[in-house]
Amino acid sequence: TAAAPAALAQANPVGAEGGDPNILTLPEHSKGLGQAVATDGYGRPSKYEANVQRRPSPGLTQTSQASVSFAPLQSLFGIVTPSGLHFERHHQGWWDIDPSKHRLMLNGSEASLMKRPMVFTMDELMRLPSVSRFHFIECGANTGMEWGNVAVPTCQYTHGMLSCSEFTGVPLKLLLDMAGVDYKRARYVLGEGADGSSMTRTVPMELVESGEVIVAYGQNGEMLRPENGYPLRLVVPGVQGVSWVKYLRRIEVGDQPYGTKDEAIHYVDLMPDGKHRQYSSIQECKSVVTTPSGGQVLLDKGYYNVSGLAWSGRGKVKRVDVSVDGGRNWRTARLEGPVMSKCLTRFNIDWVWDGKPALVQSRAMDDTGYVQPSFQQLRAVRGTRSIYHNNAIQTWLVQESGEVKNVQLA
Amino acid sequence: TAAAPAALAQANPVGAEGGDPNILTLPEHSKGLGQAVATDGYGRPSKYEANVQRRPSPGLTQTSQASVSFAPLQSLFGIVTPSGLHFERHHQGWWDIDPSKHRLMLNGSEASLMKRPMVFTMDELMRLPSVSRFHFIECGANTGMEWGNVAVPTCQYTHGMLSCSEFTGVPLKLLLDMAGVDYKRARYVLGEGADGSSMTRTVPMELVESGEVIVAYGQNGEMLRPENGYPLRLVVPGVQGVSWVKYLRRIEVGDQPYGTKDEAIHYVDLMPDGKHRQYSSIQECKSVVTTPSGGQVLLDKGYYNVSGLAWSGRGKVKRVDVSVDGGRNWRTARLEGPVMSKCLTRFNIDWVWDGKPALVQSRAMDDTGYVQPSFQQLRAVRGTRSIYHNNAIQTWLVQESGEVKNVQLA
Amino acid sequence: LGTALGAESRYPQVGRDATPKELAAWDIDVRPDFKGLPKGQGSVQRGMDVWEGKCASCHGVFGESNEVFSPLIGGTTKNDVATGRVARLMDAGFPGRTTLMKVPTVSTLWDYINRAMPWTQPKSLSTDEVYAVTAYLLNMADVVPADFTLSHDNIGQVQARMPNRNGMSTDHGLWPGKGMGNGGKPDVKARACMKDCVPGVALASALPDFARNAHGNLAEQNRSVGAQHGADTTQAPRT
Amino acid sequence: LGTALGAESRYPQVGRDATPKELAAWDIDVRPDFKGLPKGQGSVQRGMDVWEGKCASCHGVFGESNEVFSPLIGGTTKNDVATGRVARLMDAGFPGRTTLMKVPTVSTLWDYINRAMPWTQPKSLSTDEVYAVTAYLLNMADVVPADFTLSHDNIGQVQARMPNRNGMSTDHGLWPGKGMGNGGKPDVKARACMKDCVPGVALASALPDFARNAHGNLAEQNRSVGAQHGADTTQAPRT
Ligand code: HEC
Ligand code: HEC
Ligand SMILES: [Ca+2]
Ligand SMILES: [Ca+2]
Ligand SMILES: [Ca+2]
Ligand SMILES: [Ca+2]
Ligand SMILES: [Ca+2]
Ligand SMILES: [Ca+2]
Ligand SMILES: [Co+2]
Ligand SMILES: [Co+2]
Repeated sequence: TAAAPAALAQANPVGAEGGDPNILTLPEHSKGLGQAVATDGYGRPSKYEANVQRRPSPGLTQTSQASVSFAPLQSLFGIVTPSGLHFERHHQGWWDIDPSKHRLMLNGSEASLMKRPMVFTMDELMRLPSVSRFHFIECGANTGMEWGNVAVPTCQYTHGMLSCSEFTGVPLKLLLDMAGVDYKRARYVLGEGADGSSMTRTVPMELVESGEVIVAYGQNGEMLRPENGYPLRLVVPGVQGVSWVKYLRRIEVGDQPYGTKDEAIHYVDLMPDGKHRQYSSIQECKSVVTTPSGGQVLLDKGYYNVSGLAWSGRGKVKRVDVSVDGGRNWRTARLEGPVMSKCLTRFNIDWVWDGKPALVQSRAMDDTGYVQPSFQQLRAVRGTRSIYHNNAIQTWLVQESGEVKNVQLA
Repeated sequence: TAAAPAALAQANPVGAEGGDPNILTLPEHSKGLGQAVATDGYGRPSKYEANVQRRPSPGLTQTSQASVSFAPLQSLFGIVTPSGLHFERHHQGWWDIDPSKHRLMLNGSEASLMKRPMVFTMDELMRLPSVSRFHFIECGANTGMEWGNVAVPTCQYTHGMLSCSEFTGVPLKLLLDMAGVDYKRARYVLGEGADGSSMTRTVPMELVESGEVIVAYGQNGEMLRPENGYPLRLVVPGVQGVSWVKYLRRIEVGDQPYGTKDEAIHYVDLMPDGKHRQYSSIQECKSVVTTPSGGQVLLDKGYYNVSGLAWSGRGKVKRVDVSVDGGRNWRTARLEGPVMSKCLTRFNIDWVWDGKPALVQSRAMDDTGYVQPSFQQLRAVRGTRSIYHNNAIQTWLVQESGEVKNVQLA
Repeated sequence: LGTALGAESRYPQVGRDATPKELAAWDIDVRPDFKGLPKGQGSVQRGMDVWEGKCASCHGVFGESNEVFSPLIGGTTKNDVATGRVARLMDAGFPGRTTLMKVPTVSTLWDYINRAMPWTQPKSLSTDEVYAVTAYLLNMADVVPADFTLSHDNIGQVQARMPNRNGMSTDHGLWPGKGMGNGGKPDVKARACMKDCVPGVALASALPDFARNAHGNLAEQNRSVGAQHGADTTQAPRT
Repeated sequence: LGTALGAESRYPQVGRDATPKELAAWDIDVRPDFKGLPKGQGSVQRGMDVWEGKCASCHGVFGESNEVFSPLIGGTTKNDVATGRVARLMDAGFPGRTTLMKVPTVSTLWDYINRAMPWTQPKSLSTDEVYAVTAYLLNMADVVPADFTLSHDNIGQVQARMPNRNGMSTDHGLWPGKGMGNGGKPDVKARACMKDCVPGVALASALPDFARNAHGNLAEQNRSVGAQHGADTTQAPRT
């Protein structure tokens, strides 16, 4: 399915005839009649974009239904992730569920915590007040392979468990209000999926009360994709992806956290003292340069727009600095608007490459004042066995040959 | 390709067994193993979404390569239009152009207006500083069938030549700076496409100087779709779609407007005095309720979230008011953020339907203070033959049967 | 983006000069003042051959066809040629508008035929063929006589006979620049009344029931779940 | 969204009460305090049958397999059962971590097996089978003896023997609520130095050249145009 490797010569030659043949000889499309409207009632990317795919990382998991595919960050623009390229993380495979048969149930861990346990159809949920908001989703294990040392070649594999969409749905708070929740005692919320794993995760009531947690059916203008939880998923802004329960079938409120498989066996972060941090949920401020990045080749000296993504699970990105000398000196990048809370922010900065080796890094800061740490700073506190929540500064080595390599600095 | 008509009963019955069989009998997907990651390296919507398609309007054009397909606004959420559903307008068909052979040329209508006519490859354009911005694009002829009277049944056909994306590319100003333009004399910019029609349109230098006009390659995170101008199109925020030249091959600067076919024969607005307005470009402030909307059926009384889209080619949407009694009384809707300049804004407002006939309208206001007019107000100035720039308030009649009809008021 | 360096030197190694041959290949636009018009000529007679060989199949022998597109010719009079205003545009009852009724500038015809016609083989005409077939169209519209030869020399005089040459206005608020128009002032002014804004409400126009299925079954044009579903327009309206 | 009306009455005709039968069908979660745990029991012996019939093919006869997933059993000691801390987690050199090394709460095992296992037929086990197979797993990990029968009555005592029951901490800043954690205070603190921030720079780790094609040809994982292209990793690095 992938296109043939591209010719590497990046050039703009005049040609022997006194001009580029691509200009002097008019192309077929300038001299003919093209295709009709609605050739595709639902369109696809150009055939020349076949290289832009989400991909699993070879050998990362033993099965393909409890696995991951990574978004091709190196080829994306702006902040919206095309839904067809959204990263995937399934625990028991994905399904295409008939939405007319899907139900959402609300209940309390005991009767006194919710006056009125309820059942909703999709039709009913879609009648309720909706909000539409842009948020990133990042797997807690994103960049998890790189805790100890460099493991994978491109930013697709280092950072590609990251995507960003406009989500539409009903604030969970509104549903809980309808059901009459005892907010004094019910401080924990359980989301449960309808797939085989019936994924469960505990979410703090504080986040729900903030209005940020959404019971979402819309993603980037259309319904959620099946791989992302069609027809209903929980959106928990700022929190690792595993909490964004897909195929959402049930919400329970309770007075204690639930210690689910993915809060007691996985998504627990092993610290140097041998203890695991449990219920570590927030994705802290992080960034990565996506162009140039690992596995790419600069074919010429000269001007390059260095571009990348920054985000924070605690709020808005406030500033991004970029270094091309391995962190010795930094310049502040331009942020593309809108800068939104718990959302990707695209940054850009000028760079003229002189052909010598360069070490490209980005460092993000959020509006709480938190600064993205280096690997050293992160490891000094958390060691190298955590798997989750690796938000260290990424380094790309641009070699004299132009080839860009994933490296870590001493 | 379309799914069978949906069963009309919107209901949430308990069932004879003391529960909904969709709950009591666990579905297959709760009891089995689903599909693998990267089953699709580039995913598609659910099979249950097959009804959500862009569509031509029967009988509107005589050929399908000089035609239109309309975005299904009635089924969209938020503000981002999925690229596969983006409306299409072609004059000589669409093409999937090899980007490695595509070139952009800059020149002056005379040598003195540009110091250095230039040629760029796509590789080169993508090295330059880029910006990413959300903007709507609306065809100047959107709602054009409705100038005289109601003509089409749904908001897909009344308002569906409207889409909104995050565009990424190089500000045209930056390219013109590189080429050394004489901004004193060169006050007009011609964009030219590479397709058969080699579409040309005149853009004012003021808009280019504002930095808003973009030579774009990115749309919603990926490359433009072939139907939308892959690999390069001009983005002219606030201006009718025909100026957003697709398959962009050339930019010329000049000291006079160009009087192109689509500025002298089409996209000219016939006024009551028999004169045509030429170079009418701005899309004025407008809005439409998309849910509920024409061709839909409300199956129950009770609560509904009335939702729709508002936009202005002059800046930001400031307020949207909604009436359910044909414009007698209005309430101000909630605007979903971010509210961006020359971008769609989603609005929502509560409504409890009592089962009686209702006339649903929305009225947008932009930050220049301009208020979207009624049909009467618009026709009083422009008559009914303009075709273009119909931004009148849309009325949907909710009948007692629940069926929603496109109507115009006296 | 905000440095003080000249733009030419700020982006080294990106882009190159266009060559004269390249400019000649792509800079084909022709403006209303005829800047860009290549030298050449073509008679009405030759234009008829071009037309009948390459155009008439779509546009009709007299440019009257609306099979693949709206008619090119029709609706203009000798008097329009004299006044430069197409009278029928002032008659709201006149159905349809042909190309010649609208187009104010002959350059537009020349440029568009040169770049885009014949529809399935754009840019296949020679310069002289474009002159000729333009002449033929203008002859069908009574703008030039049957023995006329259109050329770069006389096209300015032909412009002075275009039926709708005085039919355009830029006196409006929809041009987002200073060079033309009224500077952006809207022509239609509404105000945002909130309470008791209109005395009564009556329908002026509604989609007739017989047309409810004319755009296909709307049940199939809405998703299968949602606050509302699509109406089954293969059936009579619910009552 | 901001009216004073009670939420229950603000959205008429939307949603309905869940029935007791419906709640019973879906409310299956079991919490660390065993809220939600249905009554029942299962012996290690019976658990062995369930395991060998329905689990061992994937997880291995002793829960040691890493063919379809990482091992469930291994790495825990009798001493861990006594202390509630898995000693090997303190040894950075110990490879891998089994399920039993990590899981602090027996409810988690019960709940997860009940909702999700066997992987291809989740929710097919009876309540007693879940008790039994959980007992069998715990026996393999030396948490319960071979003649043990796990039940709702004694599961609390089993919890007091979980090898890693004291191995968890919520003393961190990553819980976005007040009930647990340190209230959101970050553990890692960096500052945004701008000039001469580090004395020298040296590589600590880089992808070895032999692994450059391990993720496939990167030329095929970048688009064919762009500021940079993908490296052809089927070839040796350019020099
Ligand atoms: C295969 C069909 C076909 C042929 C052959 C063809 N045309 Fe066209 N022509 C069209 C269509 C379709 C359009 C409308 C294109 C659009 O919507 O942009 C058009 C548009 C035009 C217009 C612009 C009319 C307007 O109002 O926009 C002119 C002028 C024209 N053609 C002249 C010619 C001439 C001269 C030739 C022959 C040299 C020719 N055509 C051959 C199909 C054809
Ligand atoms: C067809 C293969 C298969 C069978 C049969 C199977 N499992 Fe599993 N099991 C898996 C996979 C794969 C996972 C990991 C799922 C994930 O990633 O979420 C898993 C996970 C588990 C876990 C959680 C381990 C962890 O560390 O997260 C337990 C406990 C478990 N299985 C027990 C059982 C029991 C008990 C049975 C039989 C009743 C069983 N399994 C049958 C494949 C299987
Ligand atoms: Ca429960
Ligand atoms: Ca995850
Ligand atoms: Ca020119
Ligand atoms: Ca258009
Ligand atoms: Ca170069
Ligand atoms: Ca109801
Ligand atoms: Co329904
Ligand atoms: Co290239």
